[in-house]
Amino acid sequence: MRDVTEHADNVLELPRRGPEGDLAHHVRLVEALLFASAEPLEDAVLRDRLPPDADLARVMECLGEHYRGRGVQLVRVAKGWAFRTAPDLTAQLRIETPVVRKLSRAAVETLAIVAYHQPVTRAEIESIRGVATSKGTLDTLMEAGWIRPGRRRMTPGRPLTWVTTKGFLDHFGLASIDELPGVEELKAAGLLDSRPAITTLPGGRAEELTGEDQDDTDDRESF
Amino acid sequence: MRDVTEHADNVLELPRRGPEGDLAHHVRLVEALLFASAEPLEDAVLRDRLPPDADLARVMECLGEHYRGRGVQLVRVAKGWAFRTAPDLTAQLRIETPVVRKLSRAAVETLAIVAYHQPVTRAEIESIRGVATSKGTLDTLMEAGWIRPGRRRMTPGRPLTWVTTKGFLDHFGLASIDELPGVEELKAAGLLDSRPAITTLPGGRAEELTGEDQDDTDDRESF
Amino acid sequence: MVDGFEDTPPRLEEESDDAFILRLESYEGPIDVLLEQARDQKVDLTRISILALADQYLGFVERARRLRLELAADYLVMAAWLAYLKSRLLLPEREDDEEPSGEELAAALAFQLRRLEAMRDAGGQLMARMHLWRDWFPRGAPEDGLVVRSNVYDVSLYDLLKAYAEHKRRTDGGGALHIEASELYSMDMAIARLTEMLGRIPGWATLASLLPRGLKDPLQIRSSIAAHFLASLELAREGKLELRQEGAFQPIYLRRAERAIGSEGEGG
Repeated sequence: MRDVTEHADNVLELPRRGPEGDLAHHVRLVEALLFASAEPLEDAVLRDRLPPDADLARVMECLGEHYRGRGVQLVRVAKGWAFRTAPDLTAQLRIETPVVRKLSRAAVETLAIVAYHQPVTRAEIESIRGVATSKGTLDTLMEAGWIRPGRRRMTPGRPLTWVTTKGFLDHFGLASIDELPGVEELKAAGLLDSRPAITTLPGGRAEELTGEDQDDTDDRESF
Repeated sequence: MRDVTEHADNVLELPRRGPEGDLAHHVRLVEALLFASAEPLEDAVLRDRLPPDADLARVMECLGEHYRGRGVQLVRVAKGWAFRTAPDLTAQLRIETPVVRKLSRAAVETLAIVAYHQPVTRAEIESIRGVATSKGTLDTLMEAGWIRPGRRRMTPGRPLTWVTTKGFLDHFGLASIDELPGVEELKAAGLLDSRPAITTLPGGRAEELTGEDQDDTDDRESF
Repeated sequence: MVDGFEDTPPRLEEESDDAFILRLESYEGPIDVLLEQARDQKVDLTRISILALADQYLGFVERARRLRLELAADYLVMAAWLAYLKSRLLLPEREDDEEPSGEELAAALAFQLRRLEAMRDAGGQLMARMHLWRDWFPRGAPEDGLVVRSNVYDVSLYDLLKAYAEHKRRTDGGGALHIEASELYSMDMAIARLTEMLGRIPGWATLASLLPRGLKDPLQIRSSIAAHFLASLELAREGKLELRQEGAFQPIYLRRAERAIGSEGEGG
């Protein structure tokens, strides 16, 4: 039951001075580094982050010891170190899920048109988009569980219409189709604006980087 | 010096039978799950992976205790649980981060209003700020993944409301919107009333502001 | 400001009585001005004097107009409303009056200011919190497959709305090219401004000192410098002003051309 505001207390619990305090600190640092890193980290990289007199072998031994038998393990991969979930658990935890893929631009647009114009026939989708819609696009959206065939339109040829599903609402966190912003609302939110290319010119400043958010509070003093 | 192949030994060190053995096993499972995920996992998700009789509160308590004071911490965010690096180590981690741009004053103010007054309509945001919301502000906040459209208000014009997302809670390390700084005091002081303060005023700006509500509707024809 | 992000606004050193006016361009509206003036009363927002506030605001609008700055209609509407409020506060209440009383109106305004102030503080506190990716970090190498993912495709609501908006823009645009009104400073504006200002300045002034204050967008700032420089050349060519510069990259001085002082004869 940790809370973000509690971290200061936690830190105090470890000895901060003397060789043991240093070791504990180095272990924490390496632990955080390996946790947050996207790649395994080599000894040289870790050594680089520790003071010159730190004993890396000792640090890794302590850290490995700490994770011994837990759900996460410290492992040596290639020439580096990384955390991995314990292999004996993966079988138990893994749920077969296909790799997450990006939806094509055409498919996202088709989905949006079905959402906004439903019930809508394929011919109507094509006329709205101004391009032919490949059969595959609707199939993809149907496989994803986002659209399904609706009633047939009572017009010559009785074409099939398409509507969105409950799965669609769930995925996009909508309670009903009615919650999709209308065109005026999209405009008001700025989504219909073509941002003028000129504002994207480099402003000649680089201070928009991380850490600048604190300035928000500074600015307030000028009131 | 741990190696992936060693896991079988490690596992045996914990008792595998009896209530304590179960608890230790559940802690390992949850630890592995949370470690594997970059995003917070909700209680329901964790419970799904545990046997029906498992005591999730107890499991989380054990796990939090184990990570107390370490380089990685168990935290309650966005209605779920996650591991995060200990904040006191950040300066020493020097981790490559995506470039974060500074939000404009208008955007910060708008975000605060959506967070504290949600669900809130654009007209209400404008009445609180006393200015028209510049195009692109809501768009920017939505693109950042911090706000999304909520239900429509059941008032004339059925205006769309805006609410904050789980990504917002995650980004700012909040367990829920009840944890927003000072939210209780603001509520008690009546300052979270979203109605226009000057609705009753003759002549002036009040009419312009409330009149906006009706504008939010005109786009429904596209459905 | 177009995309909701901004560069650091230039700080203004001036703290004169006219500080409000100098900052005019960075105000977002009359409520902004009122809030700042209320803060300047250095008292709790629940105890500000609405009457004093109304006076300050009316004085501000008066001074700003004397400097012939173009005030947005919003500022004038608020001024008119505050003048009305002031009269309601000063005149005795009429029995048969069905309109809200002056006190009620004043209370509503005070509430509006306190609420806005509260939201600004809340925004500040929010931004002062720990930010993910800045103050702490999530797992850098998440292991997909262990975590529940009910969907195959990674599409957010924003992606969906953006796609529809882009489609709308493409089709409803009717193929015509829309060019957004530019926010850049034009030379015509600069000429009008310089002419106006030089009329009031008797001696030499640097070009830099004549540039408009309170611009935030760096692009806008640069365009205003360029526009004013071009405007000064144009005005000099027309014989309406004189230019002086000590050397390359030195400040450019200018003053209005009058035959009386024109005989001192500096080169351009």
